[in-house]
Amino acid sequence: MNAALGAAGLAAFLALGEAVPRLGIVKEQFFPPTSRIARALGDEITDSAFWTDLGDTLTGWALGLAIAVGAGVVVGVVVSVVPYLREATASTIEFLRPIPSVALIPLAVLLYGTELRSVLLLVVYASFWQVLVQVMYGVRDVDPVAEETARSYGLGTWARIRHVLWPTALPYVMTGVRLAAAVALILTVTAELVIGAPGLGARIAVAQTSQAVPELYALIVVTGLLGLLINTAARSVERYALAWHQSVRGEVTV
Amino acid sequence: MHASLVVSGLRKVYEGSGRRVEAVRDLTFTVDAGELVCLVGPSGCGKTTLLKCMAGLLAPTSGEVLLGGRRVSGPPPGMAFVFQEYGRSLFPWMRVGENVELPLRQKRLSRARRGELVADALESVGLADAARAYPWQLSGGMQQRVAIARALAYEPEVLLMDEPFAAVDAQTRADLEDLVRRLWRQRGITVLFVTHDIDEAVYLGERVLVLTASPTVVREQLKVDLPEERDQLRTRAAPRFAELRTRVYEQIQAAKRGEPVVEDAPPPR
Amino acid sequence: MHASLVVSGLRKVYEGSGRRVEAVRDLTFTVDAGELVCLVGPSGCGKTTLLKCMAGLLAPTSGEVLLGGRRVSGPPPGMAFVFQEYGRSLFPWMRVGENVELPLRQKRLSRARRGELVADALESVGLADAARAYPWQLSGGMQQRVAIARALAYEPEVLLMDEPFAAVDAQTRADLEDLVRRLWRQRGITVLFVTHDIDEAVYLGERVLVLTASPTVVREQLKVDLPEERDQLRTRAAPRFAELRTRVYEQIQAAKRGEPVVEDAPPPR
Amino acid sequence: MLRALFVVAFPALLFVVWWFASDDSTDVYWPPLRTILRTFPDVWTRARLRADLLPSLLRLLAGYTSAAVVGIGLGTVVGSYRKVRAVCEPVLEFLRAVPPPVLVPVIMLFAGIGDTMKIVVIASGCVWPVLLNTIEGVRAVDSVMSETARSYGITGPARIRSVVLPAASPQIFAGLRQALSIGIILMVISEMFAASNGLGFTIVQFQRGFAIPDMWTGILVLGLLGFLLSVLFQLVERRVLGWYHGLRDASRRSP
Amino acid sequence: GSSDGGGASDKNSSSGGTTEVKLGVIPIVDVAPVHLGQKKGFYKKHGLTLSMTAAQGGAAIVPGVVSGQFQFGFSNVTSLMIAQSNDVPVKAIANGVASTGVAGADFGAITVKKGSAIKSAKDLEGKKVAVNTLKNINETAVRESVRKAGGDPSAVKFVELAFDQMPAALDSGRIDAAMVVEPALATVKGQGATEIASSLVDVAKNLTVALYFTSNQYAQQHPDVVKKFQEATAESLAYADAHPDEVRQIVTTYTTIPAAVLAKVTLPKWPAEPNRASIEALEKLGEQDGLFKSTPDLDELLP
Ligand SMILES: Nc1ncnc2c1ncn2[C@@H]1O[C@H](COP(=O)(O)OP(=O)(O)OP(=O)(O)O)[C@@H](O)[C@H]1O
Ligand SMILES: Nc1ncnc2c1ncn2[C@@H]1O[C@H](COP(=O)(O)OP(=O)(O)OP(=O)(O)O)[C@@H](O)[C@H]1O
Ligand SMILES: O=[N+]([O-])[O-]
Ligand SMILES: [Mg+2]
Ligand SMILES: [Mg+2]
Repeated sequence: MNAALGAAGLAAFLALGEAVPRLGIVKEQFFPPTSRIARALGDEITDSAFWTDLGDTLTGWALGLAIAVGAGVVVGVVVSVVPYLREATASTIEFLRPIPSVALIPLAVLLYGTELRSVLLLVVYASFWQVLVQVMYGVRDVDPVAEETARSYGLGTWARIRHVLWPTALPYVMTGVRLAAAVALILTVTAELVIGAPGLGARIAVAQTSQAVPELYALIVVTGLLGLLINTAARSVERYALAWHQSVRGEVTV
Repeated sequence: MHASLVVSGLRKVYEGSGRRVEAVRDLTFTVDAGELVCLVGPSGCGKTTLLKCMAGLLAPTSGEVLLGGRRVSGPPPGMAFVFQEYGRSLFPWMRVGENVELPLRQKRLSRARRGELVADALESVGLADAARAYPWQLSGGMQQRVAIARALAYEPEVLLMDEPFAAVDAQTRADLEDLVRRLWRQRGITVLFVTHDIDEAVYLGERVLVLTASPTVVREQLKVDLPEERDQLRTRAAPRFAELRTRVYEQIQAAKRGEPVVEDAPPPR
Repeated sequence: MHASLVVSGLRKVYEGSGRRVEAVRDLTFTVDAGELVCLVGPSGCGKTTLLKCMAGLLAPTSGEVLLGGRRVSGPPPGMAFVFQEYGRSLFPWMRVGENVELPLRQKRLSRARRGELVADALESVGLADAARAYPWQLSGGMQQRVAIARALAYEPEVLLMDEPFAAVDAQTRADLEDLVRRLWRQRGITVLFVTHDIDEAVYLGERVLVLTASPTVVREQLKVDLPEERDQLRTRAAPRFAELRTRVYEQIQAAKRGEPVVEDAPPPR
Repeated sequence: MLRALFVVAFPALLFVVWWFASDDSTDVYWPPLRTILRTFPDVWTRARLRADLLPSLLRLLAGYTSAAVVGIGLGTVVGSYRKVRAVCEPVLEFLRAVPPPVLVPVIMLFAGIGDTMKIVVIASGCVWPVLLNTIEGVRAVDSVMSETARSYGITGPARIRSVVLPAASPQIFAGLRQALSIGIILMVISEMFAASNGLGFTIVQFQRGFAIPDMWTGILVLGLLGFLLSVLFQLVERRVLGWYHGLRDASRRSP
Repeated sequence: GSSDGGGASDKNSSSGGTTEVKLGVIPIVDVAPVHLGQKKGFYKKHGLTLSMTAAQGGAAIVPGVVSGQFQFGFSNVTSLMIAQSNDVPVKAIANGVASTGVAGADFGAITVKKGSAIKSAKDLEGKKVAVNTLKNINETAVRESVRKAGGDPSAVKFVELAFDQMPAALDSGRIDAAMVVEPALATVKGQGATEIASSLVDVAKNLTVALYFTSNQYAQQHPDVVKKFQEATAESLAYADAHPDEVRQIVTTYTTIPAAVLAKVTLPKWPAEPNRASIEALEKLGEQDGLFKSTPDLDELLP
C-alpha cells in the first residue's frame, strides 16, 4: 500500500523529469529527459567499473556513518549527562559545527592523501554533528515524571541512560541517523569528486569534465536511489525499534 | 532495620515562569518505623510536593527530611514511590512486565526471583494477563495498578503512595486497600499514603494527618483507634469509624475554610 | 434542540502490537435528551472506549452511535469531553486561561464574552487565581479542575465526563458534583458521567448504567428515583439512597465475578 | 560563577593546545596560530566585512528563512497525512541524497547564476533537518492532546497553530538548530560557484591562491559566525520554548 | 579508469625492480601523454610504475604533493607560481601541456553565443565573462586578449564557473562570453558559438600552460626518481605529440567524452620542454594583475 503510493510519487517525479526538457523549459542538451538518463544508466550498470566504484562509495559511506553515529551518540549522551560538560563544550561545538567539510579538504588530503581515510575524515566530520545535535535535543525531552520514577527506584546513572534516556532520545536519534546517512553519502561522493578517491564521486568528476551530460545525470540518479534505499532501511528499523512510540503506533490505530 | 521518617520545618517554594508559589510553608511530623500513616488535605495543598521532598526527588527550600536519622538528599534505597501521574510514570517503551521488572534488575535479583516477584505483583493487582501489553494499551485504572504492582514487587521498606487508587473502581479499590494493609502487616514496612477519600484514610491508616490549604501546615494528627484487623464491611460499619471519618471531614472542611488550627487533641470518644 | 444519544450494537476491538482486545462486545442503550446518566463498571471494562466512540473520536468495530438521530462519525459540535487523562489533555504550552479559552475561540465568540466565560468557569472550579499559571505548575487535582472548567466554559449541549473528579479532594468533589447538577438543570444539557464512586453515581445521576467486565455489555440500568433537588447531607443520608447504592454495589460485584446478567428490573422498594 | 568558568575553560584550553602545538610548525598548511591571528586583522578589515560578510549573511538569511518556512509547512502536511507521506517520502529522500556540489549545476539551469541560485542552494540543504524533524514531531503529537483538540472542534488551521505546531516545536527546533550550521556550510558551497563575493568565495580564493593563513582566518570567521548565530538562536528558542523548558526543568531543581 | 590510486602502496615500494609513484592528475585531455606513456611502457622502461589519481583540481593535488601523499602532480603554471610565491615548496620538473600557438585553432578560446553582438575581445568591456578560476591563468589570458584588442581589462566582469557548466550558461545568456577549453570548447562550438579570441595565444607564442611538479623535499631526496620521471615524461610527450590518433584513443580510457565531441576536439601541443619565455610573459602579466604575493623565482621553480 505505502510502497504503491511511494512508487506513484516517484513515477510522477520521473514524468516531470521527462516533461521539463521535452517542453523546452530547459534544453535537453543540459537537462536530459528521464528516458535518456535511463539509457545512460543502463550503460553504466553494465560497466563493471561502475560496480567497483559503487562498492567503494558504499564502503566509505557505511564506515563513515557508523563512526559518526557511534561517536555522536556517545558524545551526545556523555555531554548531556555529566554535569557542567554541556556548558563547557557548548561554545566549542557551536564553533566547530558550521565549518564546512569542503573547507577541510586540503587538510584531509594533507593528512591522508586520497585514501579511504581521507574520505572518512570528511564524512565523519560532517555527519557527526547531525547525530550529536539530535541526541542533545532528544536527551532534553525526557519526561520529568519518568525520570523521577527511575530515580526513586534507585536506578543508577547507567541504568537511567539505558532505560529512560535512551528510549526517549531514540526518535530523535533515528532522525539524526537519517540525516547523517544522507550527509554521509553526500560527503562521500563530494570527497571522491574533489579529491579523486575512487568511487561514484570520481566517476561524476570524470563525467563532468568530459561533458558527458546524460552519464552525469545517471550518476546523480544513482546517488539519489542510494539515498532512497538507505531511508527505506532506516524506516524499517524504526518501525521495529519505535513500535511503542506515538509516531509509529499512531499509524496503526485510526 | 525499618526506619522512621522525620519531617522538620519543611518549606518548599516553587519559582519560575513568572509564578511564585509557597506550596509548603512549615511542616513538621514523624512517621514511625513500620507505621501506616494516611495524609489528607485539600487539592493543591502540597501533598505531592511533600512526598517528593520526602523521597529525595525535590530539594526543599528549607527544613529537612530524616530517614532513620539520616538526612535525605536523594532517593534512598529501599523506598518505593507510586506517583499520582501514573500514566507518565510508566515507561511506554516497555511492556507491563518489563516496567515492573526494571527496578528489580537494579536490585540485582536473579532472573527467576524477578519473574516470580513480577508475576506475584501483577497477580495481586489483577493484571496477570496484561504482562505482555504496553502501558498505553491499558485503561487508566489498569495503568495505575501497574504502577502499584511495580512498587509492591520492589519489596520496599518505605512506601510512599500518592493517590494510588484514584482511577480504579470501588471493588478493586477495596481489594487493593486490603492488599496494602496485609503487606504492611506482613512485612512491617513504613507506609505514607495520600488519599482524597476520607473513608479510605480512616480505614487504612493507623494515623491520619490532615493538612491545611496552602500555605500548608499540619492541621491535625488523628490516631485511628480501630482494631488492627480490619474488614471492609464490619470496620466501615463500626460507629467508631463513623466518628473518625466525621472528625476528619470536619477538619478538612475547616482547613479549606482556612480556620485557625486548634490544639492537637484526639477526637472525643 | 438538545439531542438524545443512542448506542446500538456497539463493538470495539483493539488490535496491534501483538495484542487483540475485545474491549466492548455489544452495547445498546439510550441517553435521552437532557438526561444525566452515570456509568459505572469495573476497571478496564471499556468505559473510556465507549465514551470515545460516542464522541466520534474512535471508530467502532461495528454498531453505531446516533446523536439526535444522526450517526456520529466525527466529533459533533456542541459536545464537550472531559478526559480521564486530564494531565495529558491540557496543552502545556498554554496558560490555564488560554487552555480554557481555546475552544471558545474556535466557536468565534467575542473577546469579551470569552473572557467572561473563562473567568466564570475557573471561578466555579475554584481556580480563579491560577489563570496565568501553566498546567504543569499545578497539582493533579488542579489540572483536573482546569479540564472541567474548559468543558463548562464551552457551554456544550452534550457533556461526556470520564472520571472527572478522580483527583480532587472530598470537599471539592462535593462542590463539583453540585455544580454539575446545577448546570445540568439550568441548561438542560445531556450528561454522561463515568465514575468509580458508587455514591457519586447515585447522587448525581437520574439513571445509573452498570457495565459488566470485559467483554462488555450493559448489566443493569437503574433508575435513580431520588428527588430532583439533591443535597450532599440530606440526600446521602436518605434510606432510599442507601438502598440504591447497595444495589449498584451488588451489581458491580456480580459484574466483576462475571455472573450472568439478570433481567432489567428496578430495585425493590 | 563556577558555571561561567566552565564555559570559558574548555575553549581556552583548546586555544592553548592549538597555540603551542602549532607554534613551531613550518608546514605551510599548518601555520602557527600566532601567524593566523596576526594575519586576521589584515584580512578581515571593515571593508572586507562589508564586501564579503554582508552579502553572505543576507543570502544565508534568505535561504534559511525560506527553508524554515518550506520545511515547517511541508513537514506539517506530510507529517499529518499518512498518504501524503507515503507519496512524497521517496521523492524527498531521493532529492535529499544528491550532493550539493553536483546539485548546484542543476539548480543553475533553473535559477541562474546570481543570488537566487545561492539562496536556493542554501535553502535546498537547510530544508532537510527542518522537514524531517517537523514530520517526526507532528507524527508524535500526543494522542490525548489531539483527541482533546478534535473533541472541541479545533480543526484546520487552528489545530495546526494551537496544537500541532506547539506540540512538535521541541523537535522542530532541533531541526532549525541543525539547519543553521548546514546553512553556513551551504553558503560556502554555493559561493564556490559563479560568485564574485562572499565569505565562501573569499575562503575558496584563499585556498586556491595558497594563502593558507588567510584561509585559516576564514575558517575562524566561519566558526565565530556559527557561534554567534547559535547564541542568537538560543535566545529565540528560550523565548518560544519557554513553556517546554519550564516543564522539563520543573522537577530538575532537585539535588 | 585512472582512479586506481587507492592501493595501500608505500611511497617508493618497489615491485619487480620498478618504483611505484603516485601522480595526481585531472581527468582531461591534457594529461593524455602520461597515460599513453604508461601504456607504451615508457615509464616502466625507466623503472617507474605510475599510479594515477584523478582529482578535481589544485586544491586537492598541491597539498597531496606537498605532504608526500603524491610524488608528482599536474598543475597549471600560474597556480605553481602563486604557490611558490606563498612559500608552498613546489618544484616543476617536466613539461605538461602547451597551447597550439595558432590563433583560431587552439584548445582554449573566448567564445560568445551564436549571433552575439560581441565581435572582438574589446567588446567584452562591461560584459560578464566566465573563467574557470578567478585570479588564475585563464583570467590573465582573457585580460591580455582584451588589452591586445585595445580594451580595458578592468572593465570586464569576471565570474567563476567550471568549464563543464559554461555551455549551458552561455546558451541561456547568463554570461556574455566564456573562456572555454576542450572538450567544453567543442561542445560550445557545436552549439554554434563563435570564438572571438585565442587568449592563450595572446599571452605568448606557444604558451606553456601546465607542468608536472613535485615537492622541493622530494626533489632533493629522490633526484633519481625525479630524473627517471623527467626522462620518461619527455619521451611520452614527444610520442603523444606525434601520434594524435593514439591520443584520442587513450583519452577514451580515462574520460567519458562522447565520441562525437572527441572527434572535434582540438588537441593541445606537448613539447618535451617548457617554454621559458612564455612562462616569463605569463609571470609578467600575473604580476601586473596582482596575482602573486611576491615575485615568483622562476629559476627556482622551473626544471
Ligand atoms: N512544578 C511546579 N511549579 C510551580 N508550582 C508548582 C509545581 N508543582 C506544584 N506546584 C504548586 O504547588 C502547590 C502544591 O502542589 P502539589 O502538587 O504538591 O499539591 P497536592 O497536594 O498534591 O494537590 P492534589 O491533591 O491536587 O494532587 C500547588 O499550588 C501547585 O500549583
Ligand atoms: N489503545 C489501546 N490499544 C489496545 N488496547 C486498548 C487500548 N485502549 C484500551 N485498550 C483495552 O481496552 C480495554 C478497555 O479499556 P478502557 O480504557 O475503555 O477501560 P475503562 O473502562 O475506561 O477502564 P478504567 O476504569 O480503568 O479507566 C482494556 O482492556 C484495555 O486494555
Ligand atoms: O560539511 N559539508 O561540506 O557539507
Ligand atoms: Mg498531588
Ligand atoms: Mg477509563
